[in-house]
Amino acid sequence: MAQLNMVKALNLALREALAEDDRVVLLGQDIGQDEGVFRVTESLLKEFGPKRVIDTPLAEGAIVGGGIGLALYGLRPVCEMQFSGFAHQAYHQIENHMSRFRNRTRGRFTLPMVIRMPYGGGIRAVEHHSESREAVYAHTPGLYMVIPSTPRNARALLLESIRHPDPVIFFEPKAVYRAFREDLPDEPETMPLGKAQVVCEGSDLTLISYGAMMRPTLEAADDLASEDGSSVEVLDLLTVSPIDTEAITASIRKTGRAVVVHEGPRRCGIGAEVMARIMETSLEYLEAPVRRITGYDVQFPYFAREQLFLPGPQRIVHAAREVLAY
Amino acid sequence: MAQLNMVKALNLALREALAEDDRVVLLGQDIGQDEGVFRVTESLLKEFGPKRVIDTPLAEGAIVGGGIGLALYGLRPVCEMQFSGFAHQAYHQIENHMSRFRNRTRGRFTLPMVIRMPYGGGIRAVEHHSESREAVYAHTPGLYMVIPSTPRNARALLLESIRHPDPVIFFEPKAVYRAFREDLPDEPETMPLGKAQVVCEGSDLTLISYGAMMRPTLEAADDLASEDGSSVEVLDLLTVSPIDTEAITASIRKTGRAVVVHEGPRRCGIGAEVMARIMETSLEYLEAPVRRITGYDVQFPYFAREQLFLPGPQRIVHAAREVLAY
Amino acid sequence: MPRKRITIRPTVEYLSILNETGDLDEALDPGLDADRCLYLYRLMVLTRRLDERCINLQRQGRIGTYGPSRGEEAAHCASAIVLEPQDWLVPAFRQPGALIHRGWPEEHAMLFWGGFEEGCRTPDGVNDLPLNVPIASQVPHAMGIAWGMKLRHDPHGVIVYLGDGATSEGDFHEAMNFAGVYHLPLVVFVQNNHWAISLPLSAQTASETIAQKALAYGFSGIQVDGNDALAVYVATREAFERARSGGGPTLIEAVTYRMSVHTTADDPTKYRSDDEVQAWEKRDPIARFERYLRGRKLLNDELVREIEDDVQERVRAAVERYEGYRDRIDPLDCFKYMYADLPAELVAQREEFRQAIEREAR
Amino acid sequence: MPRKRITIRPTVEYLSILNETGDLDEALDPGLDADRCLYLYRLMVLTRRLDERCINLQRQGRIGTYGPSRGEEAAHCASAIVLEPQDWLVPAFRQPGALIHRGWPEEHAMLFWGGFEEGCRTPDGVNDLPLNVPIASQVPHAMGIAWGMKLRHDPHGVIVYLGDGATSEGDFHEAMNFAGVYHLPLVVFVQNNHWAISLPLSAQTASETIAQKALAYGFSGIQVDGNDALAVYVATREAFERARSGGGPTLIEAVTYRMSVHTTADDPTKYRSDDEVQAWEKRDPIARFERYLRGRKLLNDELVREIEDDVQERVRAAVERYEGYRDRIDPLDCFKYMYADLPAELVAQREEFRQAIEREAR
Ligand SMILES: Cc1ncc(C[n+]2csc(CCOP(=O)(O)OP(=O)(O)O)c2C)c(N)n1
Ligand SMILES: Cc1ncc(C[n+]2csc(CCOP(=O)(O)OP(=O)(O)O)c2C)c(N)n1
Ligand SMILES: [Mg+2]
Ligand SMILES: [Mg+2]
Repeated sequence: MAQLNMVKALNLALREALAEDDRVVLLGQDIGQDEGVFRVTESLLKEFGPKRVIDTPLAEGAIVGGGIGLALYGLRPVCEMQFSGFAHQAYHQIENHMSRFRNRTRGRFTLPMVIRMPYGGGIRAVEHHSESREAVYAHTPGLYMVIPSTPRNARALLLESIRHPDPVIFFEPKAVYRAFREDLPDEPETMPLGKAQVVCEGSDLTLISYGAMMRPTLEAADDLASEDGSSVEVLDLLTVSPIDTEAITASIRKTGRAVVVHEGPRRCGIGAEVMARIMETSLEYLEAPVRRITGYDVQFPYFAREQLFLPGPQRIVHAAREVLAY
Repeated sequence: MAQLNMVKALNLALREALAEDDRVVLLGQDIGQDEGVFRVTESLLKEFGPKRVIDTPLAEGAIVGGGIGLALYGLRPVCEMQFSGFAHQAYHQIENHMSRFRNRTRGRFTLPMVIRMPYGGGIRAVEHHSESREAVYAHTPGLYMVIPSTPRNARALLLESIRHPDPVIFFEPKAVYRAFREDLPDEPETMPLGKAQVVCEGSDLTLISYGAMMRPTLEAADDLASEDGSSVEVLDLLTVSPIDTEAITASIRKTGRAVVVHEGPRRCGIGAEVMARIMETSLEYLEAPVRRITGYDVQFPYFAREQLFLPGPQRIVHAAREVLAY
Repeated sequence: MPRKRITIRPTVEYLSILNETGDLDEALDPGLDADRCLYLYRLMVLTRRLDERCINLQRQGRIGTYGPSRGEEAAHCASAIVLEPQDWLVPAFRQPGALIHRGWPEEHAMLFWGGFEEGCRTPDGVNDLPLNVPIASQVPHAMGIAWGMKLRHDPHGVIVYLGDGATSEGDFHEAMNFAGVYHLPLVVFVQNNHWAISLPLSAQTASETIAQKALAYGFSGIQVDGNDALAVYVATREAFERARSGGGPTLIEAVTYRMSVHTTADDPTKYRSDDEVQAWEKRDPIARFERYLRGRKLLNDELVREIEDDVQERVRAAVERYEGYRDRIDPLDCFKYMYADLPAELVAQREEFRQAIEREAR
Repeated sequence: MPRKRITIRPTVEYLSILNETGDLDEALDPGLDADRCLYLYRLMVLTRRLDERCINLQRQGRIGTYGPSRGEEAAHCASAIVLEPQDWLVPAFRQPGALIHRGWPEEHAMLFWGGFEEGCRTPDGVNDLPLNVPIASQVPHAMGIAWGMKLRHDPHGVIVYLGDGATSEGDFHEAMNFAGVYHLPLVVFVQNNHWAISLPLSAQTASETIAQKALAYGFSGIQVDGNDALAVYVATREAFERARSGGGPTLIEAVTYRMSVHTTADDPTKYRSDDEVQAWEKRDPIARFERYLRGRKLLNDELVREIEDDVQERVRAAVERYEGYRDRIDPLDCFKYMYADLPAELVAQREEFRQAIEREAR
């Protein structure tokens, strides 16, 4: 057992993946000598050498497109985008190619590859460094879209993603990177992709979230329990494409009430999809309209204005109370 | 009054825009001498010359990024992406820049520009020529996402989009390009962005769609009326970002039942957003869960398999009957 | 602290071996043996006949829009025959002969342009990627494969084909730059056919040659007469020798001409003159190579007839195999190859689709 | 039908005028008058002092991560002073002096790095774009502005700044190519400071110079000593003369050095040696220009002191104005500038946000 923060946990998963499979290679800007701008790749160049941990020139399209070629050749690339806002430079490679090779070659070529990228607000970063666009990748057929929320599930999901036979977009909530530590088992541990986790059980209301928003969501659940005596169930989606409909349905049929929380924009976001699924599977079980607490459909503000912008526990509690009182 | 198909109607709107405002310039691949691969820009080079109708090299990023520069300089560029699947090469320019200039410069610079692109399936096209990714642009704050469905609204919405002070993504349903003609008034006509249209009124059920899917949707409405005697209201969203919540709410509160139809992927699609809004505004009015008939969350098949894949009237009728019988 | 002209180390060359009348520059003759020559000739003729047949199939509505390769046979066939099986080949969409040489069934192009994903199913054991539609986006894939070779000390190379228009895309640039930095065994082969749909090369780039674009990435470029099978062969062979021996990437610009329409949906009379097309007809790469082979007495009327007959039979058989295809597809196939394990929500969607199809078939 | 070397028409040059000790190559002296020289010197000193102050503010938590420009003052200041007000300037994010010269308030960089959109609000009447974070993505914008000038027969030019690392991005390539094709009045100014965060130039591209990348687009490139204010000035002036007179684009590579951290979040000791940094300290552009000015008797200790005092006062006043900012912002501003007319659904979201803020303030 080691107490690790998320950066160290991700580093551990990468080290484990590099050690267990010599086809695994890491590509990205400043991941080698500099050990990553967040130090996620700390000491990996030293341990595995420049053929496994590769500093690339400044071109996201070529990192992803080249990664596709490496995977076609038989390797298992793990590409880093320095920030999720710069993955847009590689969007055509992700959408038009990374998501499609298995299907269009009728299974002849597959792409066991991962694109890691830090996402989300709250760390006083400059423009383009705070966005959350998981819904775009969730809308793209052929990808897995994974977002851990704690050091332990980050390590387990990253290792699983690297072992996975199909391409995975792996968002790292940078607001959680160094926020807290968690006990991690010494042995490599994985968690299945596509499965949500009930983080705490309850019977009055379900809070559904993922990634960095799990912290305010859990805080809200605590407040609702301690201040209102409400029994709140909290669901961590962990993978937002595919979405674990079964887990959502099971919870909603028990509680009849829900609030979905994410920091990305609202329109066509993950919240909308979760609400649509609840509508499709469990309308009769609903005691109140499901609410969503999300980023607004505006540009993420520069950081002087970000703290108020980001959904916090109070906003979640308020919505939950309205739903409970409905 | 002239009877025009959608290609001619779009051509008319472009001609009107070029004629009324000399800041309007068209940019794109093969739009000049070749008059557009679908002939949407027919005769415009001849009429307005090579400083207004500009053939560009093969680089979508530079067409959009250069368009941004032209707009900053004071012109009103109308960029064409030859197919919506190739707008992905310009996604970083759209997401990171086109959507943001007004906000980040606190209103000092604005981008009155339009990106036109043919989208959607059904015309036996090769790979990457049949997708519908409107939800991605709808998820992006700062854009308008407009999709006409008939020659008349195509002309009116395109002219309005070009006059509009903010950036517009304008999807053209190529399956409708030459599918039918409609009477168009001789005088330039516009329609407001962001407003849905009740195409036919009814009281039992609302069908909600837009773009190329309006045709099967209207067919389904006819079948439901003639075969089942159902009174079906049909709503054409026309703009999918922002979405006309008021129109949706008004209709759903009347009918209590709805089916949403689109050809793009389901997960985090426009259907999910419409369902979420119905949940938020009108849950108590619902007599049945809203259903969605959409493209599945797989890659759009090559055209030998596309006809069965695309939502057709039968699939809509079937869902509507289930909703009505609920 | 002067003002001085900078000299650039890598070079840009021009190469031509067979002139328009089929005469040889003997000093540059690669000395291809008779079998190899006839194999190449046969491959080019097969490519031409298949191309003609596909245009026909499109006119009859038996395939969809089709992009012909007429006039570009020497460029893509004479380069592809340089490869060993362990080398990789990454096409754009105008290299049908190259793929056939590599082991693809003759009908692959019919399948692709006929709307079947099966046209993109690389045969087992063949190291090729399938046709690629988004312009230039295959170049990074090829770069990545070459990168894999480099990382694995695999002494082979990769060839990637693209058009003149494709050199304008960011993907071309980024992949070229990586290839230079990592010194990859990559041969970037531009079929400069002078047109990108309606855009002439002169409006595509202000650079005098495409070959010189290599200088931006620190490696060498060569411009070859792309209708000269021998020059194409020699330049590609040299580039592969360089690649396989650790000498890094090469950019080859094959100057050729799109003798036909861009695709069957295109009307080139809108943007180019008949004169230009006719001038290039005279430089037809197959006719030129035939003249040369006749000069070397490797070819005569009888052998030409025999080759034509053989080729026609292969085309006929390919069409027959293609026609048998439609019956073998299942609309649910669009779910079949999406993921190694189909996620639950897609299992549900597939079932929804299955039921819809069943209902709608009634 | 030969094999021959191709000669490329456009040229690549190298230019240096003031050497490291401040000595002048008289033949190349642009003959800047005293006022101009002292203005430029003062601008560079102001830029340096503001930079130092910003690092300080960051350490105190009064601004966020900050990207210094230390060592690159000659490159961006001596080029910017060439522009007329009607010319446009498009920065990356390491050109604070250029923006101040153009009329931006001294505190603009504090605002930007302090987390205020107001730092991107170009002053009225100034033809500059604000700082740009996604690498190279501003180059197409600058190209588009130059395109507008060309279409409107506007006899001015555009300068766009970018880093050495930025030349690897597709956006750089696509914009360069358009600039060549349309023969635009664009000056592409690369501040080659040898590093892109931790990546040295040698690992960024295999080309020997960045200047030679212009050859891929059919226009000329020039490499200048970027720590030599006079060479930068001359090269930029020539490029603008060309641009304004219809001569098309120019690529300028200014060879300089990032003397400080990449940003305050960066630790360069992880990837580069002190020796390298110290070697470049000796080539400090401000010290070199100062030596030259002293040599010309335009500067003495007293004047230097006076300039320092003036500059310090401007820095102090800028910080004061910046500090006053925080009180003037409203969290609802994030809705205010989104659209000319806020759509109904955003009006509703703004109201939702307003209520949340109110509740949460209680
Ligand atoms: C990214 C992208 N943009 C646009 C298109 C549409 N398109 C198909 S072929 C073509 C021209 C390609 O020209 P070139 O690269 O010279 O190849 P050629 O067709 O001459 O073989 C265009 C613009 C596309 N397929 N992909
Ligand atoms: C598209 C994109 N990718 C990555 C980054 C992260 N990043 C910020 S600065 C930088 C290095 C830039 O190097 P260079 O262009 O040489 O400019 P310099 O910092 O040296 O001025 C990187 C990788 C970014 N801002 N944008
Ligand atoms: Mg071409
Ligand atoms: Mg740099």
